Amino acid sequence: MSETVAEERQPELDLAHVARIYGEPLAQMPQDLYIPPDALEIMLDAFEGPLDLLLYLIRKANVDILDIPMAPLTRQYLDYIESMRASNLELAADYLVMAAMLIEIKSRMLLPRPKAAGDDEGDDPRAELVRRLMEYEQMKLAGQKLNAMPQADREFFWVETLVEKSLLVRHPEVSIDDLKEAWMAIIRQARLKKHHKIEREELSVREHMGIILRALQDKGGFVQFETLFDVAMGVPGLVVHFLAMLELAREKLIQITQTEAFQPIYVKVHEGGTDDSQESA
Amino acid sequence: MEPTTVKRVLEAALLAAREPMTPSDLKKMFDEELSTETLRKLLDELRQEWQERPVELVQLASGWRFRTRPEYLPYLERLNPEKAPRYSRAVLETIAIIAYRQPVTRGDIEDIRGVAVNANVVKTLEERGWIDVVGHRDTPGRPALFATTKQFLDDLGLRSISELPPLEQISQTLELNNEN
Amino acid sequence: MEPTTVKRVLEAALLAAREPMTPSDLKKMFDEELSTETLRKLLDELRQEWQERPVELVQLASGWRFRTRPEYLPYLERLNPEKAPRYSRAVLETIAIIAYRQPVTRGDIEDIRGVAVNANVVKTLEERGWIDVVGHRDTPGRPALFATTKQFLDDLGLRSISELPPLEQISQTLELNNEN
Repeated sequence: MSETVAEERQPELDLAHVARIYGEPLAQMPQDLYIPPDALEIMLDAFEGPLDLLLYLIRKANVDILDIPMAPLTRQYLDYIESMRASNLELAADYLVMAAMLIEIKSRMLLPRPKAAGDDEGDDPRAELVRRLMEYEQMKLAGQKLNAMPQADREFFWVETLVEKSLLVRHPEVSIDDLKEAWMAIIRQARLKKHHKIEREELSVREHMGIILRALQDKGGFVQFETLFDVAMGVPGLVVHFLAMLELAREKLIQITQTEAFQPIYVKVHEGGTDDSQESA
Repeated sequence: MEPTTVKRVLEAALLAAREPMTPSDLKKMFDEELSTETLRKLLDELRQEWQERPVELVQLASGWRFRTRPEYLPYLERLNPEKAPRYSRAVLETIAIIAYRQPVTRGDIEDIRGVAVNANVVKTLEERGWIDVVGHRDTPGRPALFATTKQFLDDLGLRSISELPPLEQISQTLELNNEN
Repeated sequence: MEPTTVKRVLEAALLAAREPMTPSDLKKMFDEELSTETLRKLLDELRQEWQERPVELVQLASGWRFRTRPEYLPYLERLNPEKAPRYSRAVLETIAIIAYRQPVTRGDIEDIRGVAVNANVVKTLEERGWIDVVGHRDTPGRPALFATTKQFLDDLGLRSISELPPLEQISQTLELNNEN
């Protein structure tokens, strides 16, 4: 309740401020209706429209909103309008519409009211005005409440840390089909150029050739024959591994040596190969 | 993946987010299916972990997002003093009417406020992304129906319209004079 | 003001910043003069505190900012997936040759493809960790012998090179295509 009162006072504070600027006793304005024209313009700005002005007059007079004394309210309102018009202030048509409505209500209240359906306030010519005033006031207060809530970029700010997308290394995807496709392209190309025969290869022998060379390098380029075999490879694996070793020897990539029969067999990178082993380590 | 790792990934994504993130956005980051309950639990844990920090994880109309706590405003506003948008009474009353009475036409707003609605007021709210046209009323002229957006709720830190402050019960008289 | 409070304010500002913040930006938030040394010390402390988090405080050319750690980027990527880049035909053919004919020298690759091998192609594949030098052929110039790595098998989801489609099958497919 106290909050409502404080908010309700706002136009009045504006008037007090005006009073200080122009040196006129504006604080009591709603009762004494003399308003200097300059102040009037500022005052008009302080109201959001005729409903706001009416509400101010009613609240200021401290009367029951459900039992508005229409005669004094209408007089006060018209006095305002009149002084505004007298000062040639540009007055929104809405103010005049409201004036007409007030006069209409006042005149209807002077007529005897038919008391048909009991004592309903539906018969009261003021009912519609009261409904509008109350709804407007409710929305006006709601607007003030919304304004008091913490708002993004005003009372709080969204957190947004930097995402440096360039730090993400994005590798192209390659599928087995891509490799197959690439091979087919190579073969097509080769056929166009010359009759290039690409013979059948045992893939795993080639793979094991790489494994042996890599193992040799890791071990300094010179190892005992047995250390290159791992029984975990299983019999087929060991056979392929052995074939790979023979192929490597045939291609002069490794040397297999044995000083004499039944002595350890050594495998080493082909002459001169050791000094480069660090390159890929 | 360890729940702690999942939580760190969620944290990274939420801290970097350019807008609130929905549960389904968040789930998208993981190979393994993340149940809604697990997600909810991890987000709650995250919120707990951030309790003592100057930013907080909040659930909004359009999802989850980190924001600075309002008590840090006095410092932060010195960085960009001109930034904070302050709205006129006309704008505030209009957004209140749209928020509490939606969907409404311009005519409805004018009826309640008793004055014509300035085109700039509607434009201001539309540009802020707080209201949009959700349809047209089937009356002559087919006037546009305005409603508030998720962004409006997000910007006020709300999850739904039902979390708006309750409307004031209008008292019949205000003891204004006694206060003076 | 407590140093801890100052630190929390700095943290809030840096987390919400849209741009890197300079020391003079950061100092602007406080009434009391904040010395450059104190600021530096507090920022270092903050960086320490964030060590275990998925976001790090970094000093960039234009100032300080919180940045998502690179290891979390793959997850964030899934929120807005970009199209994966493609390797050029040269790269694909080279890796295919190395895969099927390993170990091979650059000269072997050139013989098969009929064109010179660009150094960048080999570098791309080495940097990807897909090929390495397993030895040198004992011919003049002692050319390096390339073979595929375990990483290559892993990335293609193969257990061994023998799981690649056999060459004769490829040749047959080609024969069939030619007959048409």
